Amino acid sequence: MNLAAHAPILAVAVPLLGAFALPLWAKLRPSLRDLWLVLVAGATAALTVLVAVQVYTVGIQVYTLGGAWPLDTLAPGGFPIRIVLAVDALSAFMGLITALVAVVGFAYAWRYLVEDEGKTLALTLGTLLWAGMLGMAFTGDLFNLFVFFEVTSIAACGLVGYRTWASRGPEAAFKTMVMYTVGGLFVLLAIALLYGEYGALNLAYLARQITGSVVDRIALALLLGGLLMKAGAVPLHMWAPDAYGEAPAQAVILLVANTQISLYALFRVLFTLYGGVADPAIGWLVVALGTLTLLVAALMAVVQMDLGRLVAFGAVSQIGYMLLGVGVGLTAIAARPAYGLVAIQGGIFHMLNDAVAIGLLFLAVGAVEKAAGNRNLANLGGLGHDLTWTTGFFLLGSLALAGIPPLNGFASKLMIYQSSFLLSPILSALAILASILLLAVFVKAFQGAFLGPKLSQPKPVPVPMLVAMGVLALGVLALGLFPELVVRHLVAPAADALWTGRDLYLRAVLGR
Amino acid sequence: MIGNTPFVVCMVLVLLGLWALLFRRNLIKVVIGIKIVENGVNLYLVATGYVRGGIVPIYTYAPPDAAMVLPTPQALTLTSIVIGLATTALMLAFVVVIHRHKKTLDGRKVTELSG
Amino acid sequence: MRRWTVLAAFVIVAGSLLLGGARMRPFGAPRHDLMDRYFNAWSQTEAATSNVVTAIVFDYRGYDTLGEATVLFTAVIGVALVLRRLKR
Amino acid sequence: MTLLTGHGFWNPLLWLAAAAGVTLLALVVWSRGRRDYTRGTDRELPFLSGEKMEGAHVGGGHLYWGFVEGLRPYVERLRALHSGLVNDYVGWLVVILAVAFLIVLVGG
Amino acid sequence: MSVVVRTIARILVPVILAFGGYVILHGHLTPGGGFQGGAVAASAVALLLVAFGAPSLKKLKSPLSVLEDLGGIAFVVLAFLGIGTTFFFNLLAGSGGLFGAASPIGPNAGFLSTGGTVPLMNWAVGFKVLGGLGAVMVLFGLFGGDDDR
Repeated sequence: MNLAAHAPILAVAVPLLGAFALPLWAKLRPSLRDLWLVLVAGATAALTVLVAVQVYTVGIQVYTLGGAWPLDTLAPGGFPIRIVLAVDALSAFMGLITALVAVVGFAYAWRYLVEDEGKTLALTLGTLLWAGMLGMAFTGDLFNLFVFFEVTSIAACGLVGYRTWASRGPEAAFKTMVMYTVGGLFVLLAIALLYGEYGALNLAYLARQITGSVVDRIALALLLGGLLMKAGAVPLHMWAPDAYGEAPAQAVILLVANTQISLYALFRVLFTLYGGVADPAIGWLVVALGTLTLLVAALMAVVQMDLGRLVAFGAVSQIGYMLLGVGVGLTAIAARPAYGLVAIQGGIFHMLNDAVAIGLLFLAVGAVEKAAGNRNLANLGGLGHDLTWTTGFFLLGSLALAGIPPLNGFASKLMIYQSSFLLSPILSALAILASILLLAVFVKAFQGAFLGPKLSQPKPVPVPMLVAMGVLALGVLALGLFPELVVRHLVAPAADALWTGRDLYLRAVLGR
Repeated sequence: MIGNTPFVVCMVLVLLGLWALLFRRNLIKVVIGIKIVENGVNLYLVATGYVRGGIVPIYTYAPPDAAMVLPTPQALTLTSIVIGLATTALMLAFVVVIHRHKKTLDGRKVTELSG
Repeated sequence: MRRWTVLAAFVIVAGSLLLGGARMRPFGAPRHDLMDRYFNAWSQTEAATSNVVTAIVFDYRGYDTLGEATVLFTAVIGVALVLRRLKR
Repeated sequence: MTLLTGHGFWNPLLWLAAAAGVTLLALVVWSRGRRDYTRGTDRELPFLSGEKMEGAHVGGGHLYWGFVEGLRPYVERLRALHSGLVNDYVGWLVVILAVAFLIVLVGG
Repeated sequence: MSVVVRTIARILVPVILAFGGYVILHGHLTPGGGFQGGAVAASAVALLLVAFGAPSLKKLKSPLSVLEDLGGIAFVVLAFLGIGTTFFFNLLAGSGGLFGAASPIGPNAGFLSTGGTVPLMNWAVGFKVLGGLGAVMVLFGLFGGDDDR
């Protein structure tokens, strides 16, 4: 068995198998469960890295499920019949983000979750969410995308409803679930429309067939609605602050990665599926929603008094930067490829930066909640006296998110500012304004929670949680100090995959 | 001549469910609205596979030389029905817990998370 | 949120969806059915299964079924998590 | 090491060097300041509106009072949109779908 | 529930389970399959729930969820069997062993021993659906009761 050839499917199947077996191990013994989880998480992360290495060095990885050999994508007659996994640089990049986030999340959850409060179930759901995200990132089949979309939806909502002892958790979970399900149904309706028209479900094959008829356009609008909803673009973001605020911290960073995977699916639809019949008006819609997301979420964050909800609105506003970057790219790339590419690179680079920085912030908020017992900014204060490390991590994360040089948010935001300036200077100005608002927000949160005289004696933060935050903090510093290396080796190929890589993608799957 | 009336009817079903989602405040009715949308979508999906005069795509005791309908939409619908079942179960679980905490199913009273 | 905004949006969505249904190919006459004809012709040979739908569900598109089984598993775990007994 | 960003470039090490220079300058200026600050006296206490208070803390909610007050009409409108009503959430999805339909069917 | 309901439930449950088993067993030949058969079998749990009440089924909860776990694991393992060629490759189809007989081409009377891994996967999914749906129903039934929640 050639491990490298099978790596894409193993990266999805191993966590699925791990999640199925996890409750059984827990029934035997919790320590066995932890050991199993470490094994599964390690194997999955290693496989994801292996896939990424293969993709970045060799090229697009194609895997036919149930075929006579992995590259057996086409039936006699030249059309794909089986489900195909197609991993290009962007998919591999997203896979790396999920792997980083999930491993850090599990390390954090080790001491963050309490055994009596359903730790086993939460860990299982976390593993399933991870597997679902990988499945969404790696698949080359439209219906399969929907199936894994639903896996992530249900796992995410289960995690949001973790705190059943308060009424807020189930409420947030119900609202999130309704939104996810309705969005998923619109995606399914779009898939049904496309299937009815072209009798195919393979992304690459559909991309070749699509003519841009009225039905295709309606399907595009439905896909846009469903995927933008799951990505949390304003005004479809309403579920996001609820869910981020109420989910346990290690789940929130998975939820953030989940929104990014949805963005990935949106970009895949816009660039690969509909790339042949591209419509600049759609680019403008994405740009408009991105700008709206930036401003509204940042403004809403200013007035929040709940620390978790405040950071959650910050996380929503970051989605706006990604949408803005890629939307500018979508609008400009046909006329000005150089600038369009920089914009897309900025948007994609910001995904990584956002996952690291906002993840650090959410983990710090979770540590604060565990240590101080509440999250209300009116009651918090002076935590910096005792929680030295957490304070540092929170400061680092908030500065990075606000785009203070030389931390990691700055480089990607600079790329987005400069390329959107070309489209319209107003966009740049609004994006910078939102960044300033975010800085104000985090100054408020930092001052409120960590500075000032000591109000109470917080419990110490367990070491594994600090280590998990430390890893992300190192990521913030490393990405900030060496942005060029990351952009050149990881981000630029991923951005190329969207535009110039479209033909390569189609040829890798269809063989012509 | 029925043309594609069945497709339009499935869309009407989707819209009916959407109406319930938009204007019914009871949480259970919201869930029912989602189920109606879902059934409309599933019906649409399975309707795309129909071939005029086709029989069910199973060879066991099939009449010889009969045209068969397209099998893929049936498989996809099966998958999406199970997915719908799973989402409904989870949503109803949330509704049950919300009801335990709030003693109400009125969506207007379940707005602790706002602003 | 204003009721009239929602109503107007609903009317637009309704019109578009009905238009989409109306502009589909005629019911019962699929235009592209290469993939499905392949399944009908070859499932007995390749999957040794007389029921073509089952052949698709468990062989050609078995990965979807794995995802679907995962969805069910996830929902059961989710329900168990939400309705669990709390020791406090 | 230099990231080209379309119009310009970004090099964190250059920036760090510049920042170190500025910090050095600031330290030099600071070291030439007054030296009569002493710990343990009134000077350490927070000073709020001319009142001396023990254990006073300017909480997060007190920051940007004027700023938020100035923006209140907008913020209140935004908060009203986050009604927490699940029907409204779906309503926004329908609105965005309607916009997308208009764009793809009419605008395109 | 009344004695009549309980008695009839006792009689019907084996019948329902057997019918579910039949639907699963013939999934690769006739309409039906793992999901449908599993759902039919799970309706037996629903009947028990109605007839005897949730508290008496409390001891079923753990076996049902274990059954679901095992069904899921079996399904993935069956998919893993083909990894020598590709994941989900139907290794047993036409191999001559269990379920390995080649299916006749064209309309036929149906032979049970065809299908390769498909019937096995049907069973795995059937148990999984039975366990999953049963566990969900029992969980809902137990929620808010006197002795458990």
